[in-house]
Amino acid sequence: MAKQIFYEDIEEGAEIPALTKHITRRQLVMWAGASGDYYELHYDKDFAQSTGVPDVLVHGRLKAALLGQLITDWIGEEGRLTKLSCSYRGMDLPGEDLLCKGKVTKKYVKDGEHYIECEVWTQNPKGERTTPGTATIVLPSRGR
Amino acid sequence: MAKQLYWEDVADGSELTPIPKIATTQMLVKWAGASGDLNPAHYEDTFAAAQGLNRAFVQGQLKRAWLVQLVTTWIGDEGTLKKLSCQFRAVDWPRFMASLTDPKEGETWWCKGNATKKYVQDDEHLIDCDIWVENGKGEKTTPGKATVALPSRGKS
Amino acid sequence: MEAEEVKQKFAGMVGEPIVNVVEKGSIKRYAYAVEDPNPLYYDEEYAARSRYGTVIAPPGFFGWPAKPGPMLPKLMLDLLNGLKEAGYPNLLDGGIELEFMVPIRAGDVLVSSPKIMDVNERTTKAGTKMVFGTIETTYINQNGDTVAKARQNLICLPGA
Amino acid sequence: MVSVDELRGMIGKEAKVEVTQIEKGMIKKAAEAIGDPNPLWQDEKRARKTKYGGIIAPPGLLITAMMSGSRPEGSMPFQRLLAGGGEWEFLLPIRAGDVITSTTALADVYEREGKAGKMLFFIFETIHKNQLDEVVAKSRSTLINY
Repeated sequence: MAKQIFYEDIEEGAEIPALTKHITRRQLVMWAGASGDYYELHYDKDFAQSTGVPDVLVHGRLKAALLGQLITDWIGEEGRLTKLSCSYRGMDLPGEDLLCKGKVTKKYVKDGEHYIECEVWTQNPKGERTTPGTATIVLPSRGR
Repeated sequence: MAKQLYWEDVADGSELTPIPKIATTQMLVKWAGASGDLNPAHYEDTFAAAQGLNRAFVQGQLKRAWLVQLVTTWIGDEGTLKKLSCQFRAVDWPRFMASLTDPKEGETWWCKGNATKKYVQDDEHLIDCDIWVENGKGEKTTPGKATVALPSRGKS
Repeated sequence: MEAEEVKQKFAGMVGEPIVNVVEKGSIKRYAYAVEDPNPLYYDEEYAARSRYGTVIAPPGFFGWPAKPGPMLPKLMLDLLNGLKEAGYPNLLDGGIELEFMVPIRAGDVLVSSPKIMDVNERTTKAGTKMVFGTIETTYINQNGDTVAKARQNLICLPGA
Repeated sequence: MVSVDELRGMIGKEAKVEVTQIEKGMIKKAAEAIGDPNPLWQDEKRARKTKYGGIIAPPGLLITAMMSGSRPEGSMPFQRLLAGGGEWEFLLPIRAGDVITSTTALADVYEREGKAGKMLFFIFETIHKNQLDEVVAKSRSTLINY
């Protein structure tokens, strides 16, 4: 586990350490098994192509979960992810590197809690943001 | 559940109630994803083709589980499956996803069986059966045997 | 390594025992994947009224996932590698035989121990050499009862 | 075809209640499917030393296990369906042994003109409560019907 970060360490505009994922077909099958989402679009190439896409697609919710990991890896055990939202804009294919990234947009104290807001996204090898979203986290403060 | 089957109801040669199965790519992925047996030969066509097996094929263990269902459904809650064996003689491929609802002809598999022997041993009322999975062409791709214990009307 | 040496080395060898907790969720996933609607596997109230008194696993479930490694138990991999070296790289599934002694209930803790029972080189009438092997896995529950045994038969053929 | 007004009449009506028993195997499967090695989700010994006192579920479990976003019977007029996005609010940690009741209702429906013609946006909202009746999470998901 990385060392604990504190509210005071974070500046607006700071980048979240990127997380690189190489999504395989095997991982899509594992996700299907864990999530119970057995839509054929995500493992049956013939079916996927019949719907007009080039190959099977990475599940939108898997990408949301990867953004969850991006945050929990960064905030450490004392940090808390309170909100994550994202929209599934672009399709991602297995076999490609998927980059999970984020940036701090705002920091504030509310009801005694130290909040950080970030924009987060997944990025395909062409540099396009396929799953843009936002995350809200609570970090420990050195002041306490 | 269906009504309970008793030892006395079964004769040599009695048929086990057949069960139809339609193997789809979805069924294979459910098995792979849920079991954690992630051999790509069962969901990646190119991988299976490289092994000379044309395209992703049905897991042998899944067919074995179908046979277990055939037997346990037939014997009901009060029956006990004692022993089951099967051999994977031929490969089965899931049906093509031509449509989401209807199987093409010959794309339904049947799990079937026959009672071959009735006997009482150590106070248990036993039945031996031949069981098998049959493809749409009527070929037995997965033959096997099972031994079950059934309740007897003689004792209650 | 010759086939006889493989036999000397592997016959009787015991693999690492694997512990599995039988969870309701994995019983459900198993039955769902088989498309077996038997309420003994899904319906807690129904199962409570049955002679088992609780949700049970379908026979053949054992401690799903049955395969601890990415593909095969390590003992089997070691044996297959040995046979490959001995000139028998092509594996055929010789079938499986299961014996059920005690029902598996949700919440059971199963310890499975694989053992290589036998490795034998034989020559067919047509003059082809083959190796037959059997791995037997015994499943024992938290009460010390042997709940099931699974015998997996392997047939290994020489390379082209 | 159902009109948007008719669909709007379904807003707030409870569509589906789902009960999920959280088990260690489920948490492990979710973490493995994400490829997330964080010891908080898998390493009981290590997790015991944290403020949580034991393993908890990764945020991704809520994204997998509780498939919030069920569709009301016969209400989707078009054939194609697309997941548009999701939003998850994490209020309390989820642990093995918890029994989570997820109640999903339609929160909004609206129509938009897209490249492919008319598109209907369905927003579903789910409240996840644990066995102590505490709200552990809320989620929203967008489904696009076109």
